[in-house]
Amino acid sequence: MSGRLSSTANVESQVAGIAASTVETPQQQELPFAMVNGEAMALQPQDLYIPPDALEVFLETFEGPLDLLLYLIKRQNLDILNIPIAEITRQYMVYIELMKTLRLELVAEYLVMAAMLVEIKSRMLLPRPAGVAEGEEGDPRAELVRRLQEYERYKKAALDIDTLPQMGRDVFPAQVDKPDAQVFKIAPAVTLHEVLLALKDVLARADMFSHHHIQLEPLSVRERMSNILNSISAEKFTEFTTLFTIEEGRRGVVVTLLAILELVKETLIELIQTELFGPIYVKVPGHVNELAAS
Amino acid sequence: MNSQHLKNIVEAALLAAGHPLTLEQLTALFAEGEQPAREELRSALDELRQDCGQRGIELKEVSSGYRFQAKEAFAPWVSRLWDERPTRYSRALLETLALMAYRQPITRAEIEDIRGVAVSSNIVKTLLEREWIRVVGHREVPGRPALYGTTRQFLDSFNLKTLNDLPPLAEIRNLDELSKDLFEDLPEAEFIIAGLPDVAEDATHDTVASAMTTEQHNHTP
Amino acid sequence: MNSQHLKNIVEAALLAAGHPLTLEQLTALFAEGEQPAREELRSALDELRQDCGQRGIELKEVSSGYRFQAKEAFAPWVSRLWDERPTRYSRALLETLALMAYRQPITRAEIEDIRGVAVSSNIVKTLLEREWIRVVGHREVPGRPALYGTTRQFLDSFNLKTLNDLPPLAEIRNLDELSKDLFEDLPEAEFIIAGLPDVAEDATHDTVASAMTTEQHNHTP
Repeated sequence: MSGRLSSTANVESQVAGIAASTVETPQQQELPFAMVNGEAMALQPQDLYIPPDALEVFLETFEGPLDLLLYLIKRQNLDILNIPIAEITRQYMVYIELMKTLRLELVAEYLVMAAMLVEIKSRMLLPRPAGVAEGEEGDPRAELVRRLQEYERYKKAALDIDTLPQMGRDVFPAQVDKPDAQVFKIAPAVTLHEVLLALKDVLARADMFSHHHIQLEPLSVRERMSNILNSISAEKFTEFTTLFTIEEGRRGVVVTLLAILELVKETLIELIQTELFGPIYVKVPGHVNELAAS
Repeated sequence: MNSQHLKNIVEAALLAAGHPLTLEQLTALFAEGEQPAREELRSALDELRQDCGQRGIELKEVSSGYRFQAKEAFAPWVSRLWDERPTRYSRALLETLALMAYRQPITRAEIEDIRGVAVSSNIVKTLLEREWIRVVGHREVPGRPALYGTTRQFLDSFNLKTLNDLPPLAEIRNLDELSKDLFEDLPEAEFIIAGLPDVAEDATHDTVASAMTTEQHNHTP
Repeated sequence: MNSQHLKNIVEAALLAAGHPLTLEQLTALFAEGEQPAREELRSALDELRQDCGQRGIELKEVSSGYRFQAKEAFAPWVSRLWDERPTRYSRALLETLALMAYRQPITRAEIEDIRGVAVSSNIVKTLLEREWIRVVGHREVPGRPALYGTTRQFLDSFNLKTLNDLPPLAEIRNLDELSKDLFEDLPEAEFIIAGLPDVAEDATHDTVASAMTTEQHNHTP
């Protein structure tokens, strides 16, 4: 930070030096022209030589042509609404000359402004045609003044923002360790309606392909199929009759039977009867030594 | 240095640091020549500890120094800050669940076949974790894919006594005509409507919104 | 719920959270049926704010909620906790940020137009990385340039609750006040007019024309 401050100071004095040569402010004249690497550079008024390093500092110090113009205006305590275009242009051109000698690629924007200043100056020189009412053509400076004011307010706003208390610079968030406690995972709520709407969509999509025409058995059968599958294993034979629950009545027995038949059809189970009229066993097909994963 | 001033600096530093500070570290906050004596620091810390009597935080000395922490007594409330917020389930998950309910026992490949797109392992994992589905067996084809079915927990979550209480397929295909009172007294529905503004940023918001629209559409004669 | 208890929970939660909390988030710390009313929460926050009077920290309401922070007055000491000095931002960055804050949504070309110089990509990148700005849309002109606006994070970082809390912009003075006498400050002008009125125009004509073109081009976003 101190580095930046002192380089700004360098430019101030350097700029003051230029000012001394152009506007003749006597009290500034004994200051060194610029400080470069800690050495005072003497002003050489003949060719206005500026060491390259100092010019870079200069270019970094001004945020473009509007900033430089504002500086020139402020330094002379001039009202922005009443800029002496000729004089400001002359001073501005001195800076441009300085820049041109060194870093042309950096100064394109400054040259555009120079052109604008010269244009304003030339328009002001033209005699106003008789008969044209005052203000009809507009003051040639108006656009420049508008831009300068516009830029100035945001330049000021930038400084204002920089003075706001800033997190990590002026204020720091206060924080304590979080307590050790269990973190709960909250599962989202779902309505049946959402599930059914999803199903409707998927059926509508599947219906578009004829080979996917989905026929659904009564849900009680599908449910029973799951339950039967879950209750039998590949390791042992389950007796057919144990799958039925008499308490469910005729209806329940029918559902179970349909479920078993459907499971057989889908080859999800095997029915085995080793002897005629012997007990029927139900088994998951496949190797007996395989464990059902679950 | 004024002891109140010292106390304030110590408090501000301990709370801003975010980790415990030793007496040395606290001393180092001050410029040479302005550094408080150990006893001054200790008594500032003592006072800060006492000030916490009626507050939500306390000052503790741990192995790496002093730190403020939320009092244990308030942990049940404070720890809710880290509860994982519910995110909406994706349309893919809901479709998978619906197919598992209506076509059980069913393998993932069969679901993919009907849906026309892959079913991610995450969806199956989420449904298993929620205990809405379970593996009821394996299909005896290469790879022995798991067969999924729904659980009692699934029925309970949706207020169903048996799967038979689900509307038959024919009604699903014409869901627009589905009697609205089927959903009227589902408490979860209210919860979702109330919670909707909070999930505005959620990626699945659209799905929810369109579901809402459809529902509202159903309700309007 | 006892108001002291509520206050303690709020304090502990705000300090443990590590980021600002809204009234909604504070309410969500409590189970259904135990949630405090808005006014209760507000008055707890008010009391907490007042309690900070003599302390090293303060309670501040920023854009994304309430937070405790070390008071600015203690920054000289607190900031020594970190070896790194806080970055000072360049004027170019601050001016770009100011234009994005006060004139949002705004394109880079519009910023360049007002500042009179190019805005480096690095500046925009830095601001995006800090999450102080974001792309809020695109202007529907050739090239579809990005429109930038500021974020909640920006307001939080600068201790602001809303954009309205930004320092007011300086007023623009009326151009009617422009000096009527165009030539009063031009001693040399008189000389030129007297001498070569027609030549003066010629000499600068080309430059002027091209400058005008460039400028008009700049003005088109």
